[in-house]
Amino acid sequence: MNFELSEEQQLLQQNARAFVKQRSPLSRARKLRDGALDRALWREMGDLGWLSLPFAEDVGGFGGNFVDVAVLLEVFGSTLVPEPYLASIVLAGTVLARAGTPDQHQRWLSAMMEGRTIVALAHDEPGHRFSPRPHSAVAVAVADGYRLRGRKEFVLGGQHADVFVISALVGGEPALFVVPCGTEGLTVRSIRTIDGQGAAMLEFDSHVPSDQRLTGGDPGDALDRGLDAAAAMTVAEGLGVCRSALELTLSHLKTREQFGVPIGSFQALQHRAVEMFVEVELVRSILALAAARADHDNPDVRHHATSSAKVQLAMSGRFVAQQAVQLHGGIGITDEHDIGLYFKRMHALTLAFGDEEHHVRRFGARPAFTDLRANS
Amino acid sequence: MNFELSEEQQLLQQNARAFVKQRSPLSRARKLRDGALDRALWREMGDLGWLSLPFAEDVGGFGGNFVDVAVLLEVFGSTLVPEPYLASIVLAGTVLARAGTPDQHQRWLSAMMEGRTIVALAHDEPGHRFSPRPHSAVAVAVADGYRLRGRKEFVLGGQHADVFVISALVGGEPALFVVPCGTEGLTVRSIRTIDGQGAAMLEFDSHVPSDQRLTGGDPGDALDRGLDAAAAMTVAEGLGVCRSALELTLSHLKTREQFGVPIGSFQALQHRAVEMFVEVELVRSILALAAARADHDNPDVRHHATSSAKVQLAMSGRFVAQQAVQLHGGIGITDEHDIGLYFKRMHALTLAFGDEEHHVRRFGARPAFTDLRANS
Amino acid sequence: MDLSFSAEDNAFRHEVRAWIRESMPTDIAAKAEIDAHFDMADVMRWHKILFARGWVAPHWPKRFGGPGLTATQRFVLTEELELAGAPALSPFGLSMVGPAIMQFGTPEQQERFLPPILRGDEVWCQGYSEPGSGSDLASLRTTARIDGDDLIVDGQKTWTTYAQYADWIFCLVRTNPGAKKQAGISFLLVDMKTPGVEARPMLTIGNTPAFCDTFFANVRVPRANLIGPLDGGWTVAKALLGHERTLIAAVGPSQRMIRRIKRIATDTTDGGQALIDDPAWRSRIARLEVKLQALQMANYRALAGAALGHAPGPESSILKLRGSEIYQQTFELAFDLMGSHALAWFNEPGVIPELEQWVASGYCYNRATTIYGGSNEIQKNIIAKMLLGLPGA
Amino acid sequence: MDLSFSAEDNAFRHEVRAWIRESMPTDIAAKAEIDAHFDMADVMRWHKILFARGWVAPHWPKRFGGPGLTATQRFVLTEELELAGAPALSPFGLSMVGPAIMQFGTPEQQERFLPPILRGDEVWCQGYSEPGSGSDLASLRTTARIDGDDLIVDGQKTWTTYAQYADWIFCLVRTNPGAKKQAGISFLLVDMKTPGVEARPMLTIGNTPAFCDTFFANVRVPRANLIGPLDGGWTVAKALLGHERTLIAAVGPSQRMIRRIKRIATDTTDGGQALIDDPAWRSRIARLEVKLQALQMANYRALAGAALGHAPGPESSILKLRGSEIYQQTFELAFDLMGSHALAWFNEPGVIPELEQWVASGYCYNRATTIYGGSNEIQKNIIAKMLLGLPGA
Repeated sequence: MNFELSEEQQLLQQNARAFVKQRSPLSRARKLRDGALDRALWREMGDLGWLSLPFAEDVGGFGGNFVDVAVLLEVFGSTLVPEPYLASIVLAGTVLARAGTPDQHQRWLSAMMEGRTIVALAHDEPGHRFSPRPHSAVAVAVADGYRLRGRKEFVLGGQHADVFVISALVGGEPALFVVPCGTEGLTVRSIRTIDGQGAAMLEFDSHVPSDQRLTGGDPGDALDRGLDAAAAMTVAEGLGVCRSALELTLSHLKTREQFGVPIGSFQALQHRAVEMFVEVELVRSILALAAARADHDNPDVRHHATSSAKVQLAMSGRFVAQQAVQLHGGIGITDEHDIGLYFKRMHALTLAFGDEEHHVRRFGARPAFTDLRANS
Repeated sequence: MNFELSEEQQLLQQNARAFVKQRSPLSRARKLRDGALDRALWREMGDLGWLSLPFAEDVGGFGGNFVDVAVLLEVFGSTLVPEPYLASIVLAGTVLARAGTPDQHQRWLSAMMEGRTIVALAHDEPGHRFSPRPHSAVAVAVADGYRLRGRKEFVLGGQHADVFVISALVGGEPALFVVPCGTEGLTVRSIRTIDGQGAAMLEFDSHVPSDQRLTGGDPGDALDRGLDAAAAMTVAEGLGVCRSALELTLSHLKTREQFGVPIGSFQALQHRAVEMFVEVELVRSILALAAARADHDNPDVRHHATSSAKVQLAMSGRFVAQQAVQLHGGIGITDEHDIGLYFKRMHALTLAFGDEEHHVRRFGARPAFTDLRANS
Repeated sequence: MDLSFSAEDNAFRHEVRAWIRESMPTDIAAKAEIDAHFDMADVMRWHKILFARGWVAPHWPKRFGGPGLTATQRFVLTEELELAGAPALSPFGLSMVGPAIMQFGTPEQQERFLPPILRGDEVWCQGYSEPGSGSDLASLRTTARIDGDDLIVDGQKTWTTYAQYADWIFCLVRTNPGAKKQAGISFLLVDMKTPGVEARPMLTIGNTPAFCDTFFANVRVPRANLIGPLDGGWTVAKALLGHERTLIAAVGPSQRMIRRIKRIATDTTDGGQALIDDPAWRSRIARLEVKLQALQMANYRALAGAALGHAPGPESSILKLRGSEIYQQTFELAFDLMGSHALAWFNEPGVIPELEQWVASGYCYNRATTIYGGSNEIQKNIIAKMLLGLPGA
Repeated sequence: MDLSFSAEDNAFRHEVRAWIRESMPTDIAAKAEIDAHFDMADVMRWHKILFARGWVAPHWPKRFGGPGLTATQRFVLTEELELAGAPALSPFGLSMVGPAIMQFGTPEQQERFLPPILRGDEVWCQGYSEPGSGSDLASLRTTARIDGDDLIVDGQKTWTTYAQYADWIFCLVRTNPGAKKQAGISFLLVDMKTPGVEARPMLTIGNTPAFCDTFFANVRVPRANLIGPLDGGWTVAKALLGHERTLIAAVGPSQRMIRRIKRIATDTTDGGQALIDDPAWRSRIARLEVKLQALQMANYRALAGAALGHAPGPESSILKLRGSEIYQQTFELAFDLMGSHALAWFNEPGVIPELEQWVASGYCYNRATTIYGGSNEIQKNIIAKMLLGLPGA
């Protein structure tokens, strides 16, 4: 058992830290709120190999794993890098990689990994909280392909996407279709989100050619794996967010004076800061499990790891975010201060790919949860 | 609207305080753990009119209400008076009064109010958490009466009881029977409880004469009202327990020195004590509602008041008890120190007549809970 | 003990309720329905409607234009306004500087300033906090030096809510830099139109306009605008802080939120089942409603005590602490019920139901409730010392 | 990063597990099954069984009789013992005074004291805390004055767990009343059979025998029983405190409790439905299991760091804090699941299922876990200063 980063991972971490310091410090996240994507920077990430990090070499990827991705995303979280890495690379990318044929990988995954194409997964539907499966979006076979009809909500990264992967039922079973932006009958509405990173709402009634249906793997499994990977990596980004929020808070406690002393000398505030620190360490600890198991083939093992990490992030991250604002006092409530940016991103991360309640239930619904032979 | 005690209630409070100080200080509760009842003291309470306090004058009662009883029980809680007032007078007494005929009142309620007879209600059955209704105890009509069969658990005050009121199904509907101790076929097993006040487990397969079936009121309603009254008055006793636990803790914080200063000068402990204080005040506040509505005729209004008070007691009381022990440090863990007696009684009170989970569910199950017209 | 209201008070309640229903403009009522943010124009419009009815300042003595209500009637009025979701009036004139001027001002000052506050013709804001002095108010550094019949004010105030709309600001200024902390402070009224005063509005993390930084550069203010004696401002300030605390138990707003929570939970389905019919969500709502019920009883206790003329007892000190926390918890629960919808920022019509539109914003900016009005940490310090008698550190 | 154990370590784990299954006496296994309280006879019997296998002191160096396990093997051994619910050995000899004697004792002292500790022939207890000095250990008042080749000890120690069974006690005593707090303290070994030593056992609020007040009246102890130099005991004490903290993450015991919770929730029905099938109860169990899972990963991080020879990092400091809290929460949840059954005191055969019998008692006495070993408040003070660099008050 070993929790140390490999030399390659340490290098990746150093590079990523240097990158965000120079190219995407927190001020950039503030400036780009509700704004357009910087495609040049995204392509640069592609050139660095980051966009192909979690994909196998046989699909043209870097051959890394989710521990590598976690290293990167923790750094991204620390300055709230606004690029849709989680939504596009981790979520849509995993689904594409798992469900696509080699031809389809060539056609869409390669361009995505080079940073030329932004892909987003549209799976969330009204009336089904964080369900990984399609419910009312339907595709019906027609001449040369499918008629795809439905609505998708809160498609993360969707406002930047060139290409959507859309889930829909075909004959009652989940299927996945690649639908480029601009397809006739597809309406993409950009919306603002609490964290300023935005999303899209989709409505579609479109013809989709047969070769745009992903047929290289089980679509239900691909969705489940994509969402697990995304949930696990949310925890990595969340760790970065928490750590920065804690650092800002500690710095405030040490410098802000009241009654002639730094407020960090007050024991009640010290103990609060310690509680925040402990929560951050717990997130860091459980992330190790989630990153290592994010692509485990046994769904019970994978769900155990990703759901427990996501629940812990929700509990710890919210506490850290709330206390960070509280300990900042009045200035923490102002939009001008940076702590609020972390506060809101933290909440977006706890929601994304399943909130606390969803993952508590999923954790408790695993067969292993009630298998009492396991434990002794 | 008025939260002041009447002159009579103030007098009752003063008398009760003087009584417990002289006759039943905390040391008595310690001495009587798992012990026998002091019947002379109980009769003295009868002579003072306390055992007839909540009963109407037409059944020979004092004609008081549950605000009066709350005054008394808060004082009893403050020194953990071990007499089974809650179980016998409030719970069994209310059921007897509500369900009995005038003859039956004469036969059993009068003796109870004089302190000559201890009555206990046996209603709790295995496999049904805090249900007010009988489930598997059954009475079947036989010559001259009924054959009553079943088991009852955790009959509070049951180890002291001369007479039991036992709930059972007759033709699928709840019915109540008065069964004296010593009845053939009735086994009473005394058990120890965490708070040292004890209880009894009952098994019975007995003949009960017809005139011992309570036929003066609706048995289901009587049980519901009895349990509501008991739940509400638990909050009164719990307030007394909380207050004493807080007082002991504050006194410890002010006198115990570490690092050359009283530990109560440490801000983290001060804030904890403040949280305890706030919780005590919230219990005091909600008790006013529960006491005023404990005998309300509208079950939704009664359940709203008693369940909310019981839930608040469970949340606040447990917090206060736990923190009281924690702030006492090592000595708080020893049986020799008094704080542990309050800790354990507090937990027994939160369990009695429905725990937090039970009352949260009951509160949420009221029709008014989801009636959105009510509120605006 | 008696938890019911008198027949008279119940009649008054119905009168208030009916009046609100009739008098609230439809656009304000529509915003109230979904607890949307009220802008300053809404607030002042409602102020004038209340003024016309005579109910704008229920706590003012009759001789200054108050309606002469009993303590219970005042409470009932406030409660009904809160339950109806009416715009909260600005407290700075009505509840803060107004009462201070009544207590410490000269007859001339009272005549000059009180009527426009009452009518809503002049909007006030508060210049207490400074970037370097939040909880430790007495460490403030804004100075006012005497220059003939005037004072020259220099410095910066923060948390000056409504300064961007305000006609006047009441400030604590240091008039005697040599004196000890509290001793050299004066209470000064400054016309916001005076040259050198600049209010820079800020947004909250909920994206609502809320408070300002207000800068004073060589601002000339007549000495006649001092309330109380020169260097005697701390007494005025202390009297005024007492008024603030009871404003923020927020029982009414929390009750509205519970209702909104239940409506959201009724309208939100998961696989066809409404969340309110899901035991876990229903339990969470029930638990919060219980906590609010206990707080409301504590609030009633404080009211009943006040109606009997008692000084506020220990029960009132818990109102700010738990009231602010519970109000935050209502937003947190609503936020959680919304699921993905909570990601949506407000003012995006049609994305999420109207009823949910202001929840995420409110969740964010209401983090302030445990900070303003004396942070909850400061409240605990006060309770520890004043009520529990715990020794100083 | 690699979360798996090596093949060797897994093989060792299976060896340990099989050995425990074979070697644990049936009566001890029956108690373990329901996590009943082990009495001292059970503990010492198990000690001797472990000693016979060579595993009683996995952390002792080989030259003192340790088994020469790797850090990971030591961890695996501990984890398996905890998961099997084996009696926890007394730490006072094996983990506290033993290592102190190895580090600070003379060869003669090592030869005299270490073998009986290892064999379980001599039971130790700890004389640190006094009625007046808990967290503030250095304020202790028990004195030892020099009298020829002896020291004469007078005073009172509290929290002397196992003193009623102990053959020896290691004490901090004040040998130089004139010196400053920490400076005049010595570390002294006292034979419990010496005239003038009296241990008065106390019960916990869980009714378990746990610790004693131990009195010293004119107790004559040879100077040769000093560990380290006269007046140099504080150094020994500090080194020893470090060992204590890592003992109480309690991951294994908490895991056993989670399993017990699930068994109780499976066996307990309400109207025919098992509580584990009720969404609210299942959620509560799941949430607690998640928290424990995170703690276990933190524990593994600490282990992995130790295996690489790193000094304990910040991750180890959270183990005591959250470990103690989570352990308490497991008892609280079990207590709540039991409903009315939680009212029953233990040792009432047949009243409630065996599996539930020790829950209420454990819930009560485990309130101690957030107090002993340096209260959680003290831990937070330490973290605030040492790890977060927050300024002193």
